Amino acid sequence: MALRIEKTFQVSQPIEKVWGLLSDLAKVASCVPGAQITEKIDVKTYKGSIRVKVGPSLTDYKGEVQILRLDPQNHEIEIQGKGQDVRGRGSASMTMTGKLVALNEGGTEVTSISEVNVVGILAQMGSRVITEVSNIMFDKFSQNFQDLLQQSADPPPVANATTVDTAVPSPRNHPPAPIEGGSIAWQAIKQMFRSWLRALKSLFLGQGA
Amino acid sequence: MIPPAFEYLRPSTISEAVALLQQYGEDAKILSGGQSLIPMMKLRLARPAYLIDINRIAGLSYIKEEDGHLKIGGLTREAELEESPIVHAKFPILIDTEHVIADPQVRNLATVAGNLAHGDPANDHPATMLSLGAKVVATGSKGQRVIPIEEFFLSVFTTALQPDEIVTEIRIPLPPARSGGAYFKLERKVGDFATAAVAAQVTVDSNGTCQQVGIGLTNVGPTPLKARNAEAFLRGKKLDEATIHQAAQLAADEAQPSSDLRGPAEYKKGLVKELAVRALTRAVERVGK
Amino acid sequence: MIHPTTPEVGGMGHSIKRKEDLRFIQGKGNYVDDVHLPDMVYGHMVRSPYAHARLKSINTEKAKAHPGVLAIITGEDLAKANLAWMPTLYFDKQMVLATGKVLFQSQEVAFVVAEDRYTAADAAELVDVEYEELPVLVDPHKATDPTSPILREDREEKSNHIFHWEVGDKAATDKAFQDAAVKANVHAIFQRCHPAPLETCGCVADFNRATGRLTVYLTSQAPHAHRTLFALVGGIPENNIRVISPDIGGGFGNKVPIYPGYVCSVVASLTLGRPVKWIETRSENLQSTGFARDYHMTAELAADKDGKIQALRVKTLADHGAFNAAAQPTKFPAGLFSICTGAYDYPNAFCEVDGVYTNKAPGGIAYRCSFRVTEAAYLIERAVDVLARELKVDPVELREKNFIRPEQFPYKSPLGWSFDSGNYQAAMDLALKKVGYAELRKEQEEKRKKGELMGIGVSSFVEIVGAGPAHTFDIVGIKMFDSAEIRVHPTGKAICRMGTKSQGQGHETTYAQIVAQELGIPAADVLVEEGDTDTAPYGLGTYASRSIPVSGAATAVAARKIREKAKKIAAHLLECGEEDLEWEPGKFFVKGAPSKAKTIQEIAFAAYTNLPQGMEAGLEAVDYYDPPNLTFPFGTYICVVDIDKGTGEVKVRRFVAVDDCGNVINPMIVDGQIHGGLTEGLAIAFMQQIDYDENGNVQGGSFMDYLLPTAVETPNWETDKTCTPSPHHPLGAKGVGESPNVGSPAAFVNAVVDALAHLGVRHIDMPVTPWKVWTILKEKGVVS
Amino acid sequence: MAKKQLVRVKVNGHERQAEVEPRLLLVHFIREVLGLRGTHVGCDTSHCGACTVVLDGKTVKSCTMFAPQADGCELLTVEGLMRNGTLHPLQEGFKEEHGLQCGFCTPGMLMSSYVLLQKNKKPTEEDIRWGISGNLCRCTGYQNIVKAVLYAAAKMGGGAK
Repeated sequence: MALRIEKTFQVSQPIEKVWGLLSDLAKVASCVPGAQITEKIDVKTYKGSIRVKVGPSLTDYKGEVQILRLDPQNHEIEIQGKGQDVRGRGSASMTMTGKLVALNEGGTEVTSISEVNVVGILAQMGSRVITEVSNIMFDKFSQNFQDLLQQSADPPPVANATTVDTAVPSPRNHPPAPIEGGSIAWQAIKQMFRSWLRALKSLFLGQGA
Repeated sequence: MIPPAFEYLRPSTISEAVALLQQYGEDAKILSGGQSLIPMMKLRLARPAYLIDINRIAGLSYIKEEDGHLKIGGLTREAELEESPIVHAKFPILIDTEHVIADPQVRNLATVAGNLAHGDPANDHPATMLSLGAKVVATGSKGQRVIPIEEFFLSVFTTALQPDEIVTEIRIPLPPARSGGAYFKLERKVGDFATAAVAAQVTVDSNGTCQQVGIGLTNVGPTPLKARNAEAFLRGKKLDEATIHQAAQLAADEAQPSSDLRGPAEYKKGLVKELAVRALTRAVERVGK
Repeated sequence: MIHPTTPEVGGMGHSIKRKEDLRFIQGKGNYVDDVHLPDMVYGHMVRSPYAHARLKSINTEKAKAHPGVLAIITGEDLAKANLAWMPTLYFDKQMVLATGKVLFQSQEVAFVVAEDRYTAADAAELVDVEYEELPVLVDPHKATDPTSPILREDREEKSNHIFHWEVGDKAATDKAFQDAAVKANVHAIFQRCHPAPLETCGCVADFNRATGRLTVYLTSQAPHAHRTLFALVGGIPENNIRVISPDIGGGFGNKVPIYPGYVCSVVASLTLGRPVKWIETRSENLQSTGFARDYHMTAELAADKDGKIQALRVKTLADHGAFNAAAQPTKFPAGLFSICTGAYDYPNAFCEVDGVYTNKAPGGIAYRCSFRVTEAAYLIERAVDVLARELKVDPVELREKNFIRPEQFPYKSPLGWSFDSGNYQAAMDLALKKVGYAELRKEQEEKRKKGELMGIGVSSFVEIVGAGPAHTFDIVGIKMFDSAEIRVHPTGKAICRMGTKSQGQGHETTYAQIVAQELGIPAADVLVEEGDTDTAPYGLGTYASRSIPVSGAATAVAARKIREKAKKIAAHLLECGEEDLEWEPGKFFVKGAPSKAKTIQEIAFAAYTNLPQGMEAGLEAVDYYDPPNLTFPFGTYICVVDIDKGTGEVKVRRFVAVDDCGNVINPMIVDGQIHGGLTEGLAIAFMQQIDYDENGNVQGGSFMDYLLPTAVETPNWETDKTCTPSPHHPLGAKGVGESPNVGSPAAFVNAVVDALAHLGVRHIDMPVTPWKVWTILKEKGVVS
Repeated sequence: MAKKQLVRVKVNGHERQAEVEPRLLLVHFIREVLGLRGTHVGCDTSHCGACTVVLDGKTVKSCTMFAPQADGCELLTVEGLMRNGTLHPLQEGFKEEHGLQCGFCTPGMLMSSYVLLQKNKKPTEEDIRWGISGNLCRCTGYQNIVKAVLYAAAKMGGGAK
C-alpha cells in the first residue's frame, strides 16, 4: 500500500529559524510521539526501535532513519524512515520531502510531501483505513512541528522512552508528547503504526467488542 | 489461526471488572461479544495478556423503557434487539440496522455496546445512535457517567471511554409522536462493512414540518459522522422531495470518505446522497406509523 | 441409445439420491483435518511478508528453544537434500522453502513442527528472518520492460518472459481483417480469481520407520499423479508411498498442484518418524495456492456487412506469478484457450499468448475449467456482443447467423479442434423461449423511455473437456487416460474403484449408476471407492470435467467387459449358445423366450460357484480408457439484470441456463452442478478479485475482501437441457461440472453492458462492482 | 503457559469436561478435546460459518469463541441432530433435495437451519436465505439448501407460508 500525503501550513517564524528546525533530524523526529533511538550512526543516520501498543495491539519495529538530501539553498530536505516488524510480519517506510517558502509578511510556508509504503499484514488487512489513519497522523505531525517551533526558544522537552499511548489525540495546545533527549523521528512512524494498528481492529466483520 | 496465550479472568460484577481493568491497565482487554476482538487475536494483531470476560456479569442484559428512554444493557446482544417488541414498535430504524449488521451468528454474540465502544466508523450502530441522539453510560473507577453520543467518537477507533471504563448502558430518548426513522446501507455482500450507510430519524409536527432530525453516516470518515448541516437545513422545513434532495446533498458534502476496495471517494459521496434520500424518504413514510 | 432402467436399478437418467450424503449429514465425513493418528504433530508455515526480497538470514534458535518444538525446516536444510525446489506441473520449478530470494507475499520460508497447533503457531513467530526488500514487479505489462527487475535468478534466460505460444493462420487472418467490411474489438481482463473451496488444503504425512512406508492423507484431486510426483521428487520407491484422498471439501482445481506444505510435512515426518499434520489457514489458501485466470486479452472480430464472421484475432498476456505453476497438459502452454473461436463457423483465426512472471503467487490453475476454457468462452462471447453493437443487430441474431450448424459436425475449428457434436440453435431456441426474449426486449425498450436500466445478456458457449486422447494429452509426461475397476461379488453386489477423485461431484452415486446402467446391478448395490492409491487403479484424477468423459467411459467399458464374461456364464447356465442370448439391464434371456433368463446376480454367483469348464473364476474387469477425442458440451445462458442507478448495484432478476452435456446420468446432480457453477460465475462477474497493490501486498487475501456470495446475493437459477450425445463416448455423455462457470461470466457482463449499451458502453471489466457501474453512469451524465 | 481453565459443557445431551488453555478456540475444543469432528473450520475471519454450533439455543461461530466462554453451557453439534437412530427432518431434507455436494459446509448449514426452524416454523424462501446468510457454501448455489429447509419445515408441520 503506497500513499502520498501532502500537507501545507504557515507559521509566523522567519524561514531561517524554521529551517534550523526542519534540517535537524532529531528535532523533526521528535514531532512524532514516542520512539527510541538506539544508536547514532552519523549525523544523518540513526537506528531505533519502537514499541507500539494500541488498545489490544502490540507491535515492535526496528530500523533506521536518515537524511537523504539536504538543500539549504532551496530549503529542502528529504528524510527516509524504514522499519521492520520484529515478528517478521511486514515493514513500513516513509520518505518525506520538506520544503520551505518565505512569505511576504515574514512568516514561512512549510510543505511536506510524504510517500508512505506499507508492506505485509497491515497492508493486506488494513487497506480500508490506512489512508484515513495516515491523514490523521500527518495532521498531528504538522501540529507537533508547529508547537515545537513555537517553543523552540525554550530548552528541549524532557525524555520519555516508554510507549506513549496516543489513542486519544492530545489537545491541540498541548506540547508534543515527551521525548527523550536523544529520541528522534521514530515518533512519526510510531504514530503511524499506532494508528494503523488501532485501525485494524475494525477490519473484522464482527461488530461487537 | 491460533490466538496468542492470555490469562482468562471472569469477574462477576462490574466493580470487579473495573478493578481488574485498573489492576492490569493496558495489558487487559474486555471480552464481551468478542466478534471483533477474537478475529484480531487470531491474526495476532491483538495480544492482550489478560482477557476480562464480562459475559457472566448479571443484570447487564436488558432492553427496557424507563424515564422516557429506551435503555439497552451493556451486554445486550444484537440479536436481542432484533427480537425485542419495544424496538419493533418504536424504533424501526434499529430493526433496519440489525438486519444489516454482520450475520445471524455474529449478532447472537456481538453486543450493541461493543458495536459503539469499538469506535469503528464502519460499524452500523454509531450512525443510528447519532441520528437518535443516544447517550452512552460508562462505568469506571470514578463511578458512572453519561456521555452524549455526539461526544463519544473522537477519532479513528478512539472513543471518549477512559481505559478503566466499561459501557454499561445505552439510552435512547423515546421518539415523540409523529416520528420515523430508517437506516440504508450498501454492502458488497451480507456480512460486509458498509460501503456507505445513512441513518435518518425525523419528527414532524402536525403540519408535516420537521421538528427534530438526526442524520448519521457510516464509514465515510475517520469517525461515524453526524450530518449537522443537513440536519440544520431540514429543521423547520416541510420534508418534501426537493428538500430531502437538498439535505441529502449537504450530507454528501459533509462526508469525508477515502478511496478503498469498496470504491473511490467520489462514489461514496454519491452513495451518501442517494442513501440519504432513501433513508429520509422512508423515515418520513414511517412517521405516524 | 440408452436402455431404460427401473428406478430401483437406478441407471442413467434417474435422479437417485446421493449415496455419499448419509455420512455428511451426520457430521461423519472424513476430511483431511479429521484424520487423527497416534503421536501426530503439527506443522506451521513461516511466510514472507514481502513480495520481493532477498533473504539475508534466518535465525531459528529462539524458535527451536520454545518448549514443544520438534523441528524447524528452512530452505537451506532442504537444499542439502536437493529438495529446496520442486517441479511445477508445467515445465517450471518452484521453491518449496525460499532460498536466496522470496518472490511473492506469503511465500513459504520455514516450516515449524511442534507437539500441537498452538505451540507451532507460537514458535513460528520466533523464527527471525532478515530480509532486504527489492523492487516489486506487479504489472504484467511491465514484465519485459528493461527497467523491471528480473525475478527469476535461477533461470538461464534473464527475462521475465516465460513463453510465447501461437496457433492458427496468421497471414490468412490478417488478410481477412484487411478485407473485412466490419471490425470490432474488445480488450478484456479476466481478473485473478481463486477457487477458494470451503476446505483449505492440507495433509497428514505419516512415515512409518518400521515398515518404511509413507502414507500421505492429502487434499488431492489427483492422488495417483501426486504419488508418482512424491516418488520422483522425494526419491521414495513408489510402492512405499500410499496417498489417500479422503473426503475433499471442494476442489475446483485448487487441489491439483502439489504445495510446499505437503512436501515439508513429508520431510518432517521422514525426519521425525511421526505423523505430521499441516492444514492451511484461509489466508494462506487465498494468498499462496493456485490462483486462476489473470488473462489480459484482446479479441478482434472481422465480419462482412451482413454480419457473417470472417476471422478472429486474439492477443493475450498471461500473468503466471512467480512460478509457472499452471496445471495443464504438456503440449498446451495456454491450456485449451484455442477453443476461443466459440460456437461460430468462420474460416480464419489466429491466437497468441505470452506468459510472464510477476511478484505474485504462482498458479494459473484450471479453476472449474478445462484449462483456460473459461477465459476463452468469456472472450469470444464478449467479442460477439461488441460486434453485434457495431453491426447494430441483436446479439442473438448475430449468434444465430454464425452458429456452426448441426450437420457440420464433426466440425473442424480454424484453430484445429474437432468438435464432436452440437446443436447450438436448439439450445438457443429453448433458452429464448424459456426466458421470453422478445417480451424482455420490449420491456427494455419501454424501460429505457422511462430512464430505467435493464439489460439482457446472452452467452452461447462451447466447452472443450475430458482431456484427453493420449496422442496429444499428458501431464508431466503421464498420459491423460483414466480408469475404472469393477468387481462383482458372489452375491451380486459390486465394488467399483476409480482413478478419479470426487470433491463433491457425487461420484459415489454417478459411477454406481453407470454400473447399474451397464450391468443392471442396482446402484444401491454398487460401492464406489476412490482416492486410495493402494487400492484404486491408476488415473490422472478429477479436474477439467474429465471424470465422466474419461473415467465414466472407463466404467462403462469395464462393465461391458464383465457383461461379455457374464454372457458366457449365462449361456452355460441356460445351456444355450451365446448368440441365442439377449441382454437387458439386469439379465440375459433367450431370444424369443424371455422367461428363460439369468439375472446378473445369478450369473455373479455362478462366477464363483458354477463356471463353464476352463473359465477363470470371478467376475471383474478393469479398464484404462483413452478417449478418442475430447467432448464439447455447450449451452445458452440468458441473464436479465436491473440496475439501480442511485447506487450502481446490479440485480440479477432472472438467469436461464440451458445446458447440453449429452446424455445425463443423474439429472438432480447435473442441476446441482449447474447451480453451484453459476453461483461461482456470479461471484467472479460481480465480486471477486485477488488484486495486488503497488508493493505486491495481496488485496483480497481473506474472506473479508475476497467475497463469496451468500444465499442472499444468489438468485434462483432456472435450468433446462437439450441433449446432443457425444458420438464417441460410450454413454454419449459429455461432462457438465464446469459449463456453468465457463459460460456464465459472459452472460452476466453482457447483460450489464446491454443495460448501458444505449449510452455507448461496450465493455466493463470484471468484477462489475457497484462503483464501476455508478462511475460510468456519472460519466455518461445519467446520475449527477 | 496461562492457567488452565476447567470447561464443563453438556454436548448433545452428554456432560463433558476438560481443563484447557483459555485461548483454546471453542471449535478446537469441540473437534479435538471432545472428538466431535463434524464441526469444521473454513476461514479465519468469522465469515464462512462452517464452525456453526448451537450454544444455549443460539447459533454461534465456534471459531470466534474461546472454550472457557462456553463453560456451563449446553452445546448442540451436527452429531446431536439424529434422535433414536432417526435422521432429523433437516438431515433428511438435505439428502432428498440435494442440499449438499462436498459436505464441508453442511454441518454448519444444518445447525443454522435448525435454529431458524425453531424460531420460524413457516419460513419463506427469503427468510431462509437471510437465516443462512452467515454460512457460505461453494458448491450448491444455495438453491437446493433452501429447498431442503422448506422440506424439513413441511415435514415438521410448518411448510411455506
